[in-house]
Amino acid sequence: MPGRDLHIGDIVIENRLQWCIGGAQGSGVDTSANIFSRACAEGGLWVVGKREYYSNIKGEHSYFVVRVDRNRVDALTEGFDVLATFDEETVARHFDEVRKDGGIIYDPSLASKKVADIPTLDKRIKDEFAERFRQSGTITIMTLLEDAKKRGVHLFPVPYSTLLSGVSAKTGEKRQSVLGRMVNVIAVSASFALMHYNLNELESSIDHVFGGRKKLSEPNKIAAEVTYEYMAGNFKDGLGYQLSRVATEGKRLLLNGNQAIALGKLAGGLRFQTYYPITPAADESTYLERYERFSVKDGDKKGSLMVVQTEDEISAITMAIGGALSGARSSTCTSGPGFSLMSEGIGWAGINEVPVVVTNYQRAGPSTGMPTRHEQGDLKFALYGGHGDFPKIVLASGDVEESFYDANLAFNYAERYQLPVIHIVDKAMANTTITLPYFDPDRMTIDRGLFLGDGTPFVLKEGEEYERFKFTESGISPRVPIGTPGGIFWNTGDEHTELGHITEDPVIRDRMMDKRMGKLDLALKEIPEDEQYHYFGAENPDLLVVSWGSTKGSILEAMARLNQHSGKIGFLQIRLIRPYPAQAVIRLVKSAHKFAVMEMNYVGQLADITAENTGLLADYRIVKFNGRPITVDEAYVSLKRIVEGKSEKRVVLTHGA
Amino acid sequence: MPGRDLHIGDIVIENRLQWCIGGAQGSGVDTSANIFSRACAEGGLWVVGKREYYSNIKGEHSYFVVRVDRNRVDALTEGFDVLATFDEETVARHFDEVRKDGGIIYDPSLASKKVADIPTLDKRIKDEFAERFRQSGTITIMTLLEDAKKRGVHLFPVPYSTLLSGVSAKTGEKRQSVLGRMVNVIAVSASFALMHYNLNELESSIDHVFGGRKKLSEPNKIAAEVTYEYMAGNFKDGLGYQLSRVATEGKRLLLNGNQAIALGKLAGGLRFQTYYPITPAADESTYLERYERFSVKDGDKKGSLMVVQTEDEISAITMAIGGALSGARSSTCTSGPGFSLMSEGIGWAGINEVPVVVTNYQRAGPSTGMPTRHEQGDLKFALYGGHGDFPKIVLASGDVEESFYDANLAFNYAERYQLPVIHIVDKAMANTTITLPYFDPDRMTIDRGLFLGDGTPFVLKEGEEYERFKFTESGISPRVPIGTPGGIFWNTGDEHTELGHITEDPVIRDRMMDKRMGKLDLALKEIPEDEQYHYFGAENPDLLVVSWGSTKGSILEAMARLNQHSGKIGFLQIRLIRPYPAQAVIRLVKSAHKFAVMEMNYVGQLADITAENTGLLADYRIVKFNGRPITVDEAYVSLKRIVEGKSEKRVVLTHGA
Amino acid sequence: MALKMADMKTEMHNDWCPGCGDFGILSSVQMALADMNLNREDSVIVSGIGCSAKLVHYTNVTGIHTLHGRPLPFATGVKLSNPHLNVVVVGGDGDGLGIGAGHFVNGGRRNVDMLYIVHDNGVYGLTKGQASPTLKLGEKTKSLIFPNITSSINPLILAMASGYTFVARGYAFNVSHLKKLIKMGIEHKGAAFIDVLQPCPTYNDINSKEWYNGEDRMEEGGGKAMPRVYSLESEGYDGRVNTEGGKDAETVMLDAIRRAVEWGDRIPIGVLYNNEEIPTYEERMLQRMPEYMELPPARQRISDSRKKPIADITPFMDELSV
Amino acid sequence: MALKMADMKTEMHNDWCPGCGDFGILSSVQMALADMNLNREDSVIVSGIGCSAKLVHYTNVTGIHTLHGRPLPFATGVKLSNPHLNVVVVGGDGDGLGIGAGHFVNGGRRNVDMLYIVHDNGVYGLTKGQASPTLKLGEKTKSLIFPNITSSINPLILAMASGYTFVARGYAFNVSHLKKLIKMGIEHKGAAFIDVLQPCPTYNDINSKEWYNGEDRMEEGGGKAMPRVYSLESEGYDGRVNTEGGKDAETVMLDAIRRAVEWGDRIPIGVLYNNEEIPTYEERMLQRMPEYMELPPARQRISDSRKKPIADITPFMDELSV
Ligand SMILES: Cc1ncc(C[n+]2csc(CCOP(=O)(O)OP(=O)(O)O)c2C)c(N)n1
Ligand SMILES: Cc1ncc(C[n+]2csc(CCOP(=O)(O)OP(=O)(O)O)c2C)c(N)n1
Ligand code: SF4
Ligand code: SF4
Ligand SMILES: [Mg+2]
Ligand SMILES: [Mg+2]
Repeated sequence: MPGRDLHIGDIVIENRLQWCIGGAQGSGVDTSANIFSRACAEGGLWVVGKREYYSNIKGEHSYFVVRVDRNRVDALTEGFDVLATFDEETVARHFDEVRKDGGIIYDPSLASKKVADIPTLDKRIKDEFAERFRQSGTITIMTLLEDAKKRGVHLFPVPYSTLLSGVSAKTGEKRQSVLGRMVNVIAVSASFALMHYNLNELESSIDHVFGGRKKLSEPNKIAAEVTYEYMAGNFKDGLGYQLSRVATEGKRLLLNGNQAIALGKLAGGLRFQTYYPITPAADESTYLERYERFSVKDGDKKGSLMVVQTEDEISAITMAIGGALSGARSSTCTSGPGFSLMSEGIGWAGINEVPVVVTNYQRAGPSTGMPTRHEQGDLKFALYGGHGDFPKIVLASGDVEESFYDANLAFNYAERYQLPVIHIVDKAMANTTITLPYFDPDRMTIDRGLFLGDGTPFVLKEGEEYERFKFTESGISPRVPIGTPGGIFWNTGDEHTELGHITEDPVIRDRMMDKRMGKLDLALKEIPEDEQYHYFGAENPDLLVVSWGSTKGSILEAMARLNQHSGKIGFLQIRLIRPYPAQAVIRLVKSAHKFAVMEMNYVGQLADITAENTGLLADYRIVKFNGRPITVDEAYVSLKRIVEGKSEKRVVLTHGA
Repeated sequence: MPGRDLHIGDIVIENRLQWCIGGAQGSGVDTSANIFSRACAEGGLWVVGKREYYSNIKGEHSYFVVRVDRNRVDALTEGFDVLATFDEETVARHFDEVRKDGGIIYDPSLASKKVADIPTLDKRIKDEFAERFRQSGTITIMTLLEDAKKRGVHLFPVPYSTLLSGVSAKTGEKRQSVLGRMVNVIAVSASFALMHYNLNELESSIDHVFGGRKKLSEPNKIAAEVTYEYMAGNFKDGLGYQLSRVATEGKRLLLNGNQAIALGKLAGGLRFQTYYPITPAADESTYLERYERFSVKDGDKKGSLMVVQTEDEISAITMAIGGALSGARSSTCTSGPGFSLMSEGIGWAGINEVPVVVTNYQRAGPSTGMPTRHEQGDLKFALYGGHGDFPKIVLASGDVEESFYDANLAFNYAERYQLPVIHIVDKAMANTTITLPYFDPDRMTIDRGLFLGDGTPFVLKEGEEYERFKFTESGISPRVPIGTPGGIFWNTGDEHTELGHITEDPVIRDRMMDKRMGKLDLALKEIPEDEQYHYFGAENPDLLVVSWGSTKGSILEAMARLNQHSGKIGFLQIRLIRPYPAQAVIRLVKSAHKFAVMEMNYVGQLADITAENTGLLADYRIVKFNGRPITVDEAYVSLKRIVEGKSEKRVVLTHGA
Repeated sequence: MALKMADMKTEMHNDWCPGCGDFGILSSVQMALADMNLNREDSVIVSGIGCSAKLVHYTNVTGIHTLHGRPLPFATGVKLSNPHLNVVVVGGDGDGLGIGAGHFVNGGRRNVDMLYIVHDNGVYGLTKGQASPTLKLGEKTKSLIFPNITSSINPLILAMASGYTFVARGYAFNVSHLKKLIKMGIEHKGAAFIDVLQPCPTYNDINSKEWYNGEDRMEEGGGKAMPRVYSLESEGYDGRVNTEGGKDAETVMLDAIRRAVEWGDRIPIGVLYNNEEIPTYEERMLQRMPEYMELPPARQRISDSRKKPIADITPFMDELSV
Repeated sequence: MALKMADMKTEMHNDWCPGCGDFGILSSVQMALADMNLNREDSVIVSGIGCSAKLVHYTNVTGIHTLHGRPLPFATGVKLSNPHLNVVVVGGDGDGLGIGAGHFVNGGRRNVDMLYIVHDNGVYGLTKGQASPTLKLGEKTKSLIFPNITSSINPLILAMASGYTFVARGYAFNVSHLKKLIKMGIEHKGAAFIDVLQPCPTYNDINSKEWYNGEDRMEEGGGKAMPRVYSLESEGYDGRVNTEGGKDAETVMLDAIRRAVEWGDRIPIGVLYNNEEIPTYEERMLQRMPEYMELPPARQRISDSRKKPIADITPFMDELSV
């Protein structure tokens, strides 16, 4: 067993670290990360985690990074303090990312494996290693580990098979297939042991994750104990990073973005959801289906919502529209390829003034792209998808917590302005696991607008006909659900009269266009400013960072870091992108010395849209499009370089494995 | 028979007039207009005509306006000099549009018909008449005609049934169904008779339009003669507008935009066209199908192209891509709703660098909109349709003649830069009938780029594998058709390696994105300026009009009129909209005092895109979205008002019936 | 108050071509609805795009004129959100079997309780007469430049293969028969499909009214025309599935297919297949959600008087709590 | 030089789950192509999206991995532009019968000369196990929260209803049988369809390899497992249409349907229906364009040495001349 030099510095960093575990898809990486996160959270710590995986079911490399802190955290930083591995590939892909003074847990029996033999490792990486380690003869896992060690990374060989034998002895379990699954818990346990974290929290987490199925949790808890013992015996100094229980206030959740949005929709009144399976949106629908029946406050009956899996996304959007016409709050969720198929349906909802919500979970495009990777590449498409001019609202949430409340806002806008709303989020948000305070549904207000189906009486004057598209001052006509006594109406994708019948009359046409498009102006006037955008940081900043969506966490933290020192930075998070809050943006940009737009796509779509709406050309565009989220450090460094006057006009961020 | 006051002024206007004929869909209005246009053209005159019709097969009102001139004309003006009618509705819809000193031909037996009884006339119009003529008791066709007369319009009652009896007597034809069809020719003949136009030209046109089917042409020629006689006997002074044969130089065509583009594609090398029927695109494919076999210069075999009617537009775009992969120049054509369904397929062509051309004939949207009416509402969608960032080129033709040559340019761009090209035209162009000089296919150059399937040999170095997506300096990789010896390759909608296999490697991803998107910069650099935009008019203008597409004719003529007097106006017609020629636009806009963007959509999409790409916000947006093209006069008046400092920032044009 | 057919008409001008079979279908639909005497508000007609799809504007119940090929999913959304509505879907053959074929097939699988009527005229009427999926291979209707190069689909067989539980054919100009079919289709518990042979005098000069009526086939000796269309009922055909009674779905379907392939000299109309043994989508849902019929999605309250959410998500949060 | 199966493999890492039926299909395809000894360049495999669709990357002929549900129209474009190519289409059951059902139906109508193989695993593999259109009503595979609420489609019957002229079923783990079917499908003149029963050990725990093999049904007396899958050929079934010989399409199709509905204890594999009497799309086109096979779209020159167009449009302009 290779020896270990323990030169841990005097300073012990407590309750602040970033941990990574990797392994083949389907080998339980997810479960490990879950156990790890939950164990931290149960100890009162705050976590944020992100899963990275291939568009594959079993065998390709996946990894999970979890950041732990004593305070709330919203984004990941670069590099890890601890890398827990049990296969070769994880070492090969991530050894470089472990920070000085950090540690790598690995299986010493794999140390001699050749990197060239890892089947799932990209040729590009192998070629780079061949070049980089050309002095070293055959490149093995040890070559890489030694390299890390040279940089000051501590190596922790953990003999998995020995430990598994121990477990086997204690539990009587002999089946390799069952024992094999426990490497996950061993890796997590080894990590916690090094961090001197309380075994209790780990065990309680194991219990929870295995959902009380004792047959599974008991042996795993034994594996945890065995590992703790081994680690205490062999690496009792642990690592310079330590975790310990802290006190918490209030109830907290550990969940991901799919779940948050599902819960937000549910609370916000969703009753009809359609979907066609697609990564990373489908989990939202599956979650909703699981909870299709729920209790209702001051009602004796159960509430329920219906989730329909359709034959494609064209069906999903049009079926959701049908649901909305019947009067249910209806939505669908999808990702790029499916969203592309919805263009026509969304246009129909636009001309027929139907409130329907589409939650678009962006993933790396174009086309099939990288289905399990991250990007914010659908913004312009969300704004301008569909032929002809019709109104829709595009709302972008900046983090998991926002996305919960925004799910209801999306419905409110849809019903108040009677139009389709695109709630645009992304893969990073969907697959972020985070601790958050309990959501407060009472902070939501449900605004159904001029909808006469939810208690509001529908009355027609004697001899009057119901006109679904009646011209009114505000441009909004009272809406009734299909089946309302006296409320027969017509819809058509053609231009139509107030009754909803086809017309090609140029005068009515002009009025209808004004009616429909005017609602965007109305929305911009009525929607509260803090739903439109958030402003953070210094007034009259030297540098204003403009962004949208899930970059928020990284930017906020980077800004805080920069503002501690020299920088005077402001951050404008645009939430309402159509209608675009041009006046506010102009005011804020003009209050700043320079402005940079940071986002996860190639062209800088928000920067373009900002120019379009304000005439203001961004001084800097910071973009990233390799499929991996922008880290705090990337945000920090790129902004710092701008502040220092050292930045190019267009900066491409490239971190990520 | 109501009498007629003949107070025709001394000045006779020769060979310059605008004529309109109307009637129920399916009643032969089209044929009449055809006969009229062709008769003019055969006399050496130049014509431009436009058809307006409902999304209906039979019964709704349609009309055709033809402008005749001794010089080439490209756009219509407002109002008509002669309105030829044979039903009530045409009078009711258009009497107001006849200019002072112009004339209305009508059937006196319909004069007493009540306007309220016309079933297809919009309620909105009836209501307006009721208000306007509330003094007049029951509103009949005569009420309207009298009103026109008061404005100085001459009335020409033509007793159709009397004339038809004459025809019947001469031809022996007794069947009402056959005679009834001749009202068209009578209306045309009456018009020409008033214009003192040579009967020969009319007869030869009749011969041509009926394609030599004597059974049809002979009776119609007799109808023409009978009408000429009657008109000479009753209105021998005719009208102040006269037509006469003029000399012509060179061969000329009379055709519409669908035909021009079809011919351009054919000459440009199209060999595989797919389509799903949609107005107003389908006629292009039908025309191509008719001429699927053609002679080939210096070849003994026939050339041929294949037109496939698909089950939907998703199939149309993906099948066309398949054709392109096999090596054929492939395209599809569609309109808004179909274009919406193509978003996903176009994205796939983008990531796989497939040269495919989509001809999008814009029509009035959104959704089904007004399928047979005109709009330029799909621009932003053409630019940004499809999820994620991928390159495509958007080329906008300004008139029928351009569209012929552009059909080939679209293919050239597609093959040279290996990407999808959207050739964006519109309904106004598709349904414009115009006299033009013969096209000269020799002005086309066919550029297949790095395509090794058309004679260019494909050679691989020993031991080398063919890499379809090889990284090269220009970003363009040599392309081979499927079936090339040694040229096996892979495509995928996923991000891919140079071989075309799936990868999620962030480094390769970045390089592939750069490769693909970089082609847009290359295109902008390489495409000649005069393919990118046309500039007309004064240098350093007081007012620069920026526009795109089929507004060109009206703007040019309006500019010429204005520049004759006070105005100093320039016109920038942008042809290449993606990549956008930002530098040229900035230079030209900066050379002007003010700039206005004129276009046929609600928001001012080109104005937005101009701001997006240049930061320059248009001083004026002149838009129209009622479904009817911008006339010369509308362009003139709106520009004049800007020049005179009397214009609003946003002007909505509303002409049209 | 009993409804009359006049109550079912709107003032919208009907702009179909003279002689169009759509008129017969319109009358049949209106008569069926009037006959059934449902509240007008409780019925909704959902259509696609095409000549046929304009039917909704002429009928005085709520009418949703949707997108080309998409009436089925729109209608499914309407119906599942409020299963108390009486939903009838209409559209063209191009709409339903060309661009909409994917929904057609998958709609059968769901067996949602509604009626789908396809106006089968062999052409794309509204776009000027291109071949529709039911036009036979090699036929050349007026607008075609070359004989039809694609084989036709048999809508009846496709419907059975897709899972529709009521499959029938009507003829546009046999209004009383068609009306009956429509009523049966509406009353049928599950996804009902009626293929209606619809002459399009403007573009389909082959399958014309005269042709269906057999006017080219005079009885020998100069008698009457011998209609091609015959009714299944008149021949004692019974398409009802009754497994207990010894007529299982497979047996009936095979019989039905034998009839469905008839064409040319003998063209059957009537109910080919009628299977009420398969639970509807709504019934399947009801298994999971006992309150579904009482409080379907569209009829639930979602907020209280203070406009606050009433769905209680606390238990779900508790599951996620740490 | 005879091709070996090894020639048909690429270096791309195969990332299907261990035990996946796709491996069997991959081998069958590769063996069939190697056996047929066509030039590798002349074959192209076009796939949709799903686990199954990755097959193209593992096979050393040109591979076009397209969009979810769209392999058929892509492939049709490839084939019609160059009818000399040997085109094989592969995809999942969700791909072909869910989102792609419209193309599936209309693809049958065209009868383009190519082979379409559907990997029928009852689930949406790549998106983690949702029900696909072939999963039976009421079944609850691993990932489903509730039993499947939608009825299944029978791909064989649907294919026949749609006009495929060769309809067969294979089993992923009967490679030699499947290989034969694939060769027949490729050789078939017209649109051939093979539904391949494909165990997905990760998500479909009902129709597993063990289940197909009948491992739950031991011969009485503790003998061998009694496989559910049986081959039609072994029972003398012959699906060939031979109208002159008295077996017309209708007759064969009815027989085929009787077999196609078998499930549960007896699951037939083999050729159900084989009709070479219907002209292919290419043959129909050839009627109109005698030079089609010699100079199809992809093989025509379009410009001369000066890069000038060679199509002569003058006659067409002359028709429009004034
Ligand atoms: C996506 C889309 N593609 C094409 C069209 C154009 N379009 C309008 S009606 C129609 C066909 C109508 O044929 P069918 O469905 O048979 O109805 P019919 O007119 O014969 O009643 C088409 C293709 C459209 N509206 N939308
Ligand atoms: C338009 C679109 N919608 C959804 C998806 C997501 N998606 C990827 S694979 C797949 C289903 C695969 O199932 P199946 O076709 O049965 O293939 P299998 O994985 O089972 O082989 C789906 C829905 C997509 N890629 N594109
Ligand atoms: S075109 Fe045909 S289907 Fe359409 S209205 Fe006219 S006759 Fe009827
Ligand atoms: S998920 Fe199923 S179909 Fe996909 S690779 Fe795994 S076993 Fe095969
Ligand atoms: Mg039709
Ligand atoms: Mg599958």
